[in-house]
Amino acid sequence: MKTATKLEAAAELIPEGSVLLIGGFMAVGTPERMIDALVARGVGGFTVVANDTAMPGHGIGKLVTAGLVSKAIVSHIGLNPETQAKMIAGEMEVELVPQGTLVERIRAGGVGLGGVLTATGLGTPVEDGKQIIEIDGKKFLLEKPIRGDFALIAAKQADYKGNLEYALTAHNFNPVMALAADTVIAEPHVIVPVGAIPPDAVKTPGILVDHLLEREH
Amino acid sequence: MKTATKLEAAAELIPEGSVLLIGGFMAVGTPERMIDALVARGVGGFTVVANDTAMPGHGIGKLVTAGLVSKAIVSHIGLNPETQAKMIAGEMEVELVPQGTLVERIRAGGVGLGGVLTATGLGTPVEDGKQIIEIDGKKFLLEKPIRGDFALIAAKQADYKGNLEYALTAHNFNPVMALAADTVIAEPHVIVPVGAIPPDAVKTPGILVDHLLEREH
Amino acid sequence: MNAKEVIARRVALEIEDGMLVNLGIGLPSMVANFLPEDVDIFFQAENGVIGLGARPPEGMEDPDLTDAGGGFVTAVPGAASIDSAMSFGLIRGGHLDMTVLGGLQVDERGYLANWMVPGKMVPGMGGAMDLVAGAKKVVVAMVHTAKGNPKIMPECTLPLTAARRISLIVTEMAVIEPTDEGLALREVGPGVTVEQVVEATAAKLIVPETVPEMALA
Amino acid sequence: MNAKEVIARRVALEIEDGMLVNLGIGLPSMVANFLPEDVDIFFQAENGVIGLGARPPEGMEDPDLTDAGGGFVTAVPGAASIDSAMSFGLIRGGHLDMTVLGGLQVDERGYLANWMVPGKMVPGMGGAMDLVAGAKKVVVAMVHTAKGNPKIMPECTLPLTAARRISLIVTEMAVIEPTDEGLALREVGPGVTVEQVVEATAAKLIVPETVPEMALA
Repeated sequence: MKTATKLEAAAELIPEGSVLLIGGFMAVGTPERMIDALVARGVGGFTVVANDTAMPGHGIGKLVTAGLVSKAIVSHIGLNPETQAKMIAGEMEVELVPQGTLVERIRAGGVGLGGVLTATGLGTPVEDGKQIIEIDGKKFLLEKPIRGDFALIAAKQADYKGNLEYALTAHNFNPVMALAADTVIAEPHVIVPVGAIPPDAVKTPGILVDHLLEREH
Repeated sequence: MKTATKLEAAAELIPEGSVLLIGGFMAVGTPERMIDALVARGVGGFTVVANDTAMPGHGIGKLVTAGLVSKAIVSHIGLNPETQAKMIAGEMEVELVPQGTLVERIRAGGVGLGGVLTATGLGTPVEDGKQIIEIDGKKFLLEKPIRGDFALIAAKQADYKGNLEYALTAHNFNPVMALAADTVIAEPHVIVPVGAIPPDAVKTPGILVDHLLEREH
Repeated sequence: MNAKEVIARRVALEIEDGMLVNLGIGLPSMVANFLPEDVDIFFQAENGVIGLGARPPEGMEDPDLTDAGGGFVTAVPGAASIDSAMSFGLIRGGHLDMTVLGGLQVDERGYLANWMVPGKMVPGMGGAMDLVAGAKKVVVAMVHTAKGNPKIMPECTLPLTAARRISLIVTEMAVIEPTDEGLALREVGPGVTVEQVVEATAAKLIVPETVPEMALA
Repeated sequence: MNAKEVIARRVALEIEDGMLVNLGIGLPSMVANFLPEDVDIFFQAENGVIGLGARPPEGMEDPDLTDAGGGFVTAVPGAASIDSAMSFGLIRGGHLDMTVLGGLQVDERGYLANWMVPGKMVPGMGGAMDLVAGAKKVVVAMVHTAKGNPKIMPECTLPLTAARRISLIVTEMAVIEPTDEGLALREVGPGVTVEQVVEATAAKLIVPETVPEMALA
């Protein structure tokens, strides 16, 4: 059984310089209340691992605007001119990773695999500095696992055990990130009693979730 | 929209010597009607990739008894003395693979990864003849992807588009195997109209399913 | 009819019954407007839905259901929600029949560059590298020239998206197929002459004796 | 109290509040009968459920809900269904707090052999190699000797399950902890002397001045 964590208390858990895995795709399926609490607290120096940095004023874009992100490991920054400007100004480091490779690297970190072998990125700047492994005559890039100190997860619904359900395109990186961090903080829209989510509907087992944010007021 | 395939017609699709991925764990979540149809037809020489060979009279055990399995790539044969006897008599080849490695090798085959890097099996007979890759000072076995000519999938429920749901411990290898074969044949307990399975409940998208077995009579 | 509509209508003819298709944001997404009535296809958005539908009615928008560009969409009956690992598993694993992407440059090898202009614009590759590396058929939909400068080059000067030959280039001036021998001119745009295409193309084109005018959906 | 009950009762004391625990089939599964009332734990069965419960009432058995041995079970409120990829992702990824397995041999390095006797019995490793390689705490629960022959050896003569040191050996005669220095005798069984343990053990034991008798749940 989990106790609901207050927003401010959840933000306090996260030290300066932490590596944060943050769910969401262009701010869809992103834990917005958690991000607002981090912006309100003002501690930063974070390495953010996410699909993208969203848009200014939305999701991870708010962390970028507040200057709390030192490094972003993402697949796309095209809709956030602030990220691009900070990157060019040298205020923020950006590591671009192909989206499919990014999610597999996080999964590898979460499920205890040593790396990812993918053909994506071969013959492009993505292969620079990486090991290429030949398997039965085909070449693959060896991409390394990614783990976070914290995963910040947005969910449609949680039960008191922390079991999570996701909605439509708000799944995206959330279920995979919930596997790959030392501490997992989940922000559900709704919290329901144990038994209200049937076993077959659970996408993230509650044993992976360390903190459940209290209900929205 | 898919048309329901008759049992005999489905069995006829499968040529002698095919590589079959068959869902199930000790005959739970195994496509029993499909297996019965293969036994009735009597064409064999199959390489079966599955968690186990179940027990005589159940699931894959029926294929073994009928002498239709030339090779089994499985994690466990402990509950099927016939498999053990045939293996010792040289009538059937058995390749034992750790269960977690087996499911990841099938997943790699299904999602286009070049292999699996796992610490499981290091320092045991499982590592014999395999490449060991060192990543940041840690050693991992390179295990190769597995694909099938056919995947035989058991599901709780399908809609007319082939979207699949699974029940409780009858998930096991089914969702992963549905990704990793040239032709996927699904055997649902129940078939419901399009829209009766909500998008968030679908575990195997219908676009992966080539043939849907007709309802049980 | 403007250039983009010509391109979208021509690309629409490439879509066959039963396909799973990914349309990039921008111009490629226009293709969905010109499909034949009788095809039973699914659109995939890489952010997580199979069965992407049109824009929802006013007031029915769901913040948890968008396309990869963040725009509100619907899901068709029989749709399936997928997370990013499944989404790119389908893409990289060869389950996606066709992807339509925009392009900055394509060259005589059939290689595409579409994710950055060094020192100028670095949106990131998003899912493009996985799509080009993994989709069964890769169609590049783009206007033929950029401010009068050719985009179809002897060799891409911009960083590649993948070192894999794409399937087809569709512009308002031409349909061009990369082959073992080079770029083959297959069709010209409405009212466009072969000479005009050759003039607007920096790459060498293989021009057959007769080049038909493109049909449009 | 027979040997197996002593072992199960002693192992039960290793289980702490909040743990996710995997019990092997046979003797290890008996541990579930001796848990303290007030612990909030989940049992995982590697075939696909978190929150394994007791045997169902007569007539309530569900063929789609079994343990890894194929026996009918229930699922507790708050249970989650998982497929084999997720199941072993949790195991290999370090999310499983404790596993209890049977053993054929354990040696002075703390290495376990439990999956085959060459030329005699080849059940296969099933999930054991992943469990021993991945679980945070690995407890081997076994009777101290096999037909009078020691099972705790200087070096395993049977094929290893993993080249990773297990956490604890619990037999009816002793609790033994593998350490950097070797096998440390921590407790003796009810009415068993240190001399008897040393006699029944082929491996060298590190014996402290006082060895307490084991407590039992």
